[in-house]
Amino acid sequence: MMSNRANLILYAVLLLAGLLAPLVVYPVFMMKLLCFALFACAFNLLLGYTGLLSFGHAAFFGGASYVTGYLAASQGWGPLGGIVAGTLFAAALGAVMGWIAIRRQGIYFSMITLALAQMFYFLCLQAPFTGGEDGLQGVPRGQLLGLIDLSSDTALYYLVLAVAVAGFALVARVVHSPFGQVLRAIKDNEPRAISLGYPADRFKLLAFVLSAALTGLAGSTKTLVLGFATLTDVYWATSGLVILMTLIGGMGTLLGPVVGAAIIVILENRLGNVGRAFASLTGIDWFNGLGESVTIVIGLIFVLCVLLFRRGIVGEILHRRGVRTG
Amino acid sequence: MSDPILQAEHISRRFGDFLAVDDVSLNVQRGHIHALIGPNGAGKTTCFNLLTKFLAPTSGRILFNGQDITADSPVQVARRGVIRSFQISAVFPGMTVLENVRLGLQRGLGVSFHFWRSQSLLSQLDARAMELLAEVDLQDMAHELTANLPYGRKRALEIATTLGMEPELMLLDEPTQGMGHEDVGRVTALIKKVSRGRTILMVEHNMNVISAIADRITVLQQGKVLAEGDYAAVSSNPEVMQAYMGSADVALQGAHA
Amino acid sequence: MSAPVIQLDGVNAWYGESHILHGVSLEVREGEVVSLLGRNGSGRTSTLRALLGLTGRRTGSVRILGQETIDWPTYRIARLGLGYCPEERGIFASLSCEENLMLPPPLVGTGREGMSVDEIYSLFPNLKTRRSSPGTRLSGGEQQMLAVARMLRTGARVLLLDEISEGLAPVIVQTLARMIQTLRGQGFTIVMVEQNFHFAGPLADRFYVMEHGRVALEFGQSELAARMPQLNELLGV
Amino acid sequence: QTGPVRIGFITDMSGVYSDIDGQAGGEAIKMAVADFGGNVLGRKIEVLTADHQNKADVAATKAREWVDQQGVNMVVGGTNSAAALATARIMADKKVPYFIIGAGSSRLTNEDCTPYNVHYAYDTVALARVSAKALVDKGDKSWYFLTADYAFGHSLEKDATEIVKGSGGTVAGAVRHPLGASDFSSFLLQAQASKAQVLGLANAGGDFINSVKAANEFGITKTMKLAGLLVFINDIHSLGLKTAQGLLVTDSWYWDQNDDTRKFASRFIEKFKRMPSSLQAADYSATLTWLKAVKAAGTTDGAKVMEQLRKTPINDMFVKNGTIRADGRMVRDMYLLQVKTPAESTKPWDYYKLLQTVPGSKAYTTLAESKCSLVKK
Amino acid sequence: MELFGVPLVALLGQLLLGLVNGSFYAVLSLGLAVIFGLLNVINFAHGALFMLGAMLAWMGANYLGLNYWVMLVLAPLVVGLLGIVIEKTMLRWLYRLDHLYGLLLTFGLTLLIEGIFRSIYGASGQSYDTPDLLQGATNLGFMILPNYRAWVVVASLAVCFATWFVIEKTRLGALLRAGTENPRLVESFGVNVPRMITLTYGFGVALAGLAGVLAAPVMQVSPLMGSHLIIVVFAVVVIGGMGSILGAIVTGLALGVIEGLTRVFYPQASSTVVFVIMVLVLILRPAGLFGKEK
Ligand SMILES: Nc1ncnc2c1ncn2[C@@H]1O[C@H](COP(=O)(O)OP(=O)(O)OP(=O)(O)O)[C@@H](O)[C@H]1O
Ligand SMILES: Nc1ncnc2c1ncn2[C@@H]1O[C@H](COP(=O)(O)OP(=O)(O)OP(=O)(O)O)[C@@H](O)[C@H]1O
Ligand SMILES: [Mg+2]
Ligand SMILES: [Mg+2]
Repeated sequence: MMSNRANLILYAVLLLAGLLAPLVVYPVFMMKLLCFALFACAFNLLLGYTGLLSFGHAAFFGGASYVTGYLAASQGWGPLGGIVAGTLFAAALGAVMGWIAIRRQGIYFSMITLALAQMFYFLCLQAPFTGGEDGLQGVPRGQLLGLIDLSSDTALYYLVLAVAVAGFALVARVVHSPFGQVLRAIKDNEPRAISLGYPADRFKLLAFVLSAALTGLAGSTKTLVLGFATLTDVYWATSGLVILMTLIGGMGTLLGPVVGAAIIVILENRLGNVGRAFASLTGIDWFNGLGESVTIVIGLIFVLCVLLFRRGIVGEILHRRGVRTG
Repeated sequence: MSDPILQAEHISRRFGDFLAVDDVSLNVQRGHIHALIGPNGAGKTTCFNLLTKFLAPTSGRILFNGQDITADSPVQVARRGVIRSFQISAVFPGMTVLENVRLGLQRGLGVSFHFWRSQSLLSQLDARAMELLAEVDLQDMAHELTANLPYGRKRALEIATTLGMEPELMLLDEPTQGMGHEDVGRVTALIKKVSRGRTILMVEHNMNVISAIADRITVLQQGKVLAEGDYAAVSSNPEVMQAYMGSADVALQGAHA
Repeated sequence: MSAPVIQLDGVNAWYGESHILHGVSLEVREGEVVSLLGRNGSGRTSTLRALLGLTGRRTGSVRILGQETIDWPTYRIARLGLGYCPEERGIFASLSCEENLMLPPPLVGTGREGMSVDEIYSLFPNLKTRRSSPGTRLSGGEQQMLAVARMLRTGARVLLLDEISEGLAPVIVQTLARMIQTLRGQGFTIVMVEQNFHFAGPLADRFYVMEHGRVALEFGQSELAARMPQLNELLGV
Repeated sequence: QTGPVRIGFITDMSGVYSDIDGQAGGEAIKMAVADFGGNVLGRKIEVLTADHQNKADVAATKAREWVDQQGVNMVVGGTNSAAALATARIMADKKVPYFIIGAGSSRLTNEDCTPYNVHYAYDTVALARVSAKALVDKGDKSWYFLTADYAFGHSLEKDATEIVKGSGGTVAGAVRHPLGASDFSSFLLQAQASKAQVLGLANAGGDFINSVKAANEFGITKTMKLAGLLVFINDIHSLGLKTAQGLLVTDSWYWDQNDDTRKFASRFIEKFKRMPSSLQAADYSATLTWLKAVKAAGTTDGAKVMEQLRKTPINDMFVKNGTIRADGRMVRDMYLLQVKTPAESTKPWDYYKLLQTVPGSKAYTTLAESKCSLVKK
Repeated sequence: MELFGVPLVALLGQLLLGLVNGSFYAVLSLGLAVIFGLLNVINFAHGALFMLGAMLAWMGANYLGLNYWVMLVLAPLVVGLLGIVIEKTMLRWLYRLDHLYGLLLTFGLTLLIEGIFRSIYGASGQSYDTPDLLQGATNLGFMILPNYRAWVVVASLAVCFATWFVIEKTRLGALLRAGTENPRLVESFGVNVPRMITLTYGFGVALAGLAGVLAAPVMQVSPLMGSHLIIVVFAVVVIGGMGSILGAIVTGLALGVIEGLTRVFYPQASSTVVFVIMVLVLILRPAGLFGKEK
């Protein structure tokens, strides 16, 4: 394991960077990034540490953002209330989906989560309050505890940062908890774990619910930041995206998902510029079109990651340092 | 005076048209090392699976300490203190040897669902874990990754883990299978040692092991109980020799001298 | 002196990163029964697997019937007439006992006929009674028998048997011993990995004792008595 | 101040709407800039484009960033109403004119109207009303709807139904199909059973196309008139005349109306090997209109330019005497078109014949009806 | 005569239509099952390759003037070949790893393939005409059934049965099933397993390609036509349980019919009904209707 001091220093540096970021980076963008980072971490808790590949996390992300959005926009709830409610909703949804999906293992689990999420997508599509393809618009940021006005980007930024850090800390703790140990054991050899008296399914379910809840937290926060919730959040492509984030960053590593999220979000927003840059560098005109072929690029990265770069960036670094990843 | 810890009453298990275990009644005395022997396919492993509820008996009932556990789930059975090992080794390859044993002990703390606590509170178990490892001579491999152990050592680790559960009743399915000879000796001694204050039900093909430590032996054949008694009685039983040991000359030598 | 069927020369083998065999050299001649002895983890199974190219990576020279096979794919090596009976038995769950038995395609051009199904069933009556039940529903021992029987059908002339006496009831072990005698009589070449020295001892013409992925000792049946002390200290028999 | 004047264009360039607007829309804007001379108020004109991949969050963050960091002076919003609605709020905050082309949601000029919205090309209400009105007037009184089962489909159906009933027609019923249904035959059989004269297709894109195909296959086109409530020429193109013939559609622009339109079309087609959709034409026109206003107002200041825009009628190849209302609606004539038979079609992309021109006043929600807070009543 | 206010004859018609969709589900889930069997890969790209099949049919007609019947043979071959390339160059390297990687890779491929076609042919897609031979419709009395749809049902059933027979009833099939469990061992019997795997994947995706061609005249040929379908097919596979070939086929057809009926009685639910059934099955019989308990 990496020495704890090294760890602490690293995290301290990162935290500092987070605190200073708005000075250099565009705050709204930064907030969005944080939300997705949290999303990815929550997802990784399941994939990286429990070995369950969920293809339906969009349901929790989007579900929570709709709930928060609805309560804040039409029911006049405050930001905190909204976020809490959204998170709880996601947890509940997670409990139900998990309860059903955990009946099957491995790839089946993935397919089931995918199918359930798709079902949820259709429900959202048809439900009146989501506004269908118009999305749920005009979610007010409101006042934090009636004191701090969140309409200021900076104020909101630090709230989001706090939320993200808290979420990240929780994931880190879960991984290194007695519970985490049992998860590892189950991932390794389920029948043995059972014969030692551990009800594997209940452990998986709890892990699933935790992951769902944190995902919800991310979703709710995002809605607050951007002021709306749309169908994209519940669409299966979003589930795919978060998988990619975790993959690029390195599954089963704590920081991997954060890095992955950063890369993907930047890519989504900047691909055009990247392409133009390439074009001017290489003089190959095709790159100019890059901005218009995000799916291709994402797909390509996906394939490359799976084939050549399975440890992901952070995983690779740790590996180079001869460190065993989770 | 008889004090049965585990009673199986007329349990049967059929697979499709095939009766793997056919109306077996078993009476395991507290404190005994009770061996279950029989030709391949006699139904030994299946019996284990029934007694630990990894399989549901088609008929019959099972009593543990007088309580009916026929309806329990494997986890419940385990929690009552009936711990089994498997015919094929069962360890957590991705964890270190120490972690393997510790995981067995961890349940005792009752914190396994505490995802908000630090795992450092498990280190209180390390001492006990090392003891257990010492018992099977794994102490100096404590921090190895289990995957890198040869087969025999994995079996030993499995037993150590099982012991950690402080089981009232241990079921060992061919604990010495695939072990080097010095391992066999060591494990036999180990079983004898841990049998104090415990009851052990084991499947074993190695006659030396059985003759050395078994207090009572039940011979299964084609799912039925063929004979029961102590080693002398059983090994001199002509039916048993016929069915199991083939001919007298190997009776005492067995498969694994 | 008959021609060598298998010649390993300085064979190294790896599983992933871990280096398992360190320059194993051995030779098996036509019609011989050779036994690999050694403690757990000494590399006997790996030797057989390396022979068939089933280990991760392998280097050195593996000549079978005079052909260098070091960079051949497994299936080509097997087609030279090898029959492998793995340690973990390798019975297929999705196939019935009989389908398992019939699975391996007969090896052509090995110059010998495989055993007929009837012969096999008479050798292992259990298999006959359980013929139609799924492979892995067989008991540990039944699976072992099936694994051996399966090889005898294909007409392989070189048998690689890994711990076939493992987990078998004495009566069956005796049957197997007799079977191996017969097979030797029929001119099979047999390499057997054995934990159970008392099984292998009387059967083998020559012995290789392995330790830490190397051949530590080689001797013939005749020297057996003389070698006992050395064996005791190598194997702790 | 100096420095270039910047126009931002954000739309779906990789997703389902990329044909009807997409990259080509961006090019149309650049054409407009070129035609205008490349600079205004002595400042160079720059065009920024971005693909929002139908993700409102990407659209919103991008637009916000453009204004904050690149000082973009006007944004043309492409397809996807979620993206448009999200962006509209930001534009309003930043006081930057926002020309909405691709998005059809009438919320943009009602509940969600802002002083900086210009809903330039069309909206779902207009489309529904024009088809309904024109057809009922022509005597096709009994209707049945095939409706995409979500907000968008529902509102199309609702708007059309009101008009049908309002002008003395009847609605026999409606069947709702899920978005992206693979097979429409079962829904269509139900429609056929209704024996209505017109089948109103309250869906769009792939759903619309697949419904029409199935309708042909099951011979429904023989017994009912099909009226597409949201159809673009690209849809007709990919359906092919053989399948699409006789279909009734409403649009705000068609390339083969007069010399101006044909001129624009010919320039466009040599760039993209396909005819411009009404949206791409609108992109061009919107840019021109804004630039003219800037020139007239002598400033790029949002408020002032909006003022200028509201008081000058718009005239170019895209629109005749268009006016921008307080609620942001650009009011212009709409056209009821019928798809030609393969025989009638004489040249490539010769798809429509004009059945009727409906004046804007009849097509769009009137200010009286408008739910927009900016409209003084 | 009526049932819940729906004329019985209309109902018959709807049943038939359901069967048409059912055949697509059947062929697709069959392909998935075959591939999963030997490769332990859930081929997410199945939808994309289905689309590719349809696209090829269209391209064949537009660029090479090849008619439907030629493409009905050619397109699956091409798709199959592509599959072989994919297996040899990519999937091959993942077998030793967790099966999830296979899913992830094919997911990536899906995005890639769809993205490419979208950037070339746009999103709204092309339309493909029904072959002249199958033009028109037959009046069955209770409904007008387009001849082409009848053909779809017949063709898919034939393909499904043939596949089932080979895998369950022949020795080749036995080898496939054995390879499914322990390819290395089967290889040690002298069987050229790598080739067997490659061909199986090729065959599985060829089935998807075939379904694509069959679908071309019925659905709009567009880059996204597959991705909508595939998730439903996944649900179908879960319901049937990947264990059995026959299961895949039967469930596919059955769900097609059920979906068809929901369209009549409760259209709102027709998009979710399959998923609802999946949930019920999972609760009552987790291994799936035809799945073997593990
Ligand atoms: N799940 C099952 N389905 C069908 N038959 C089974 C199943 N499990 C075991 N059997 C059959 O039941 C009989 C007893 O099996 P079991 O594994 O208990 O034998 P065993 O006594 O453990 O033999 P061994 O000493 O070889 O392990 C065997 O004939 C086996 O084929
Ligand atoms: N698949 C594998 N991956 C990594 N290491 C392995 C693998 N299989 C065996 N080993 C290691 O290789 C060494 C030799 O194993 P091998 O199975 O050849 O020993 P053996 O002589 O057959 O002993 P036994 O079969 O009795 O365990 C052991 O240390 C074992 O841990
Ligand atoms: Mg057994
Ligand atoms: Mg071995």
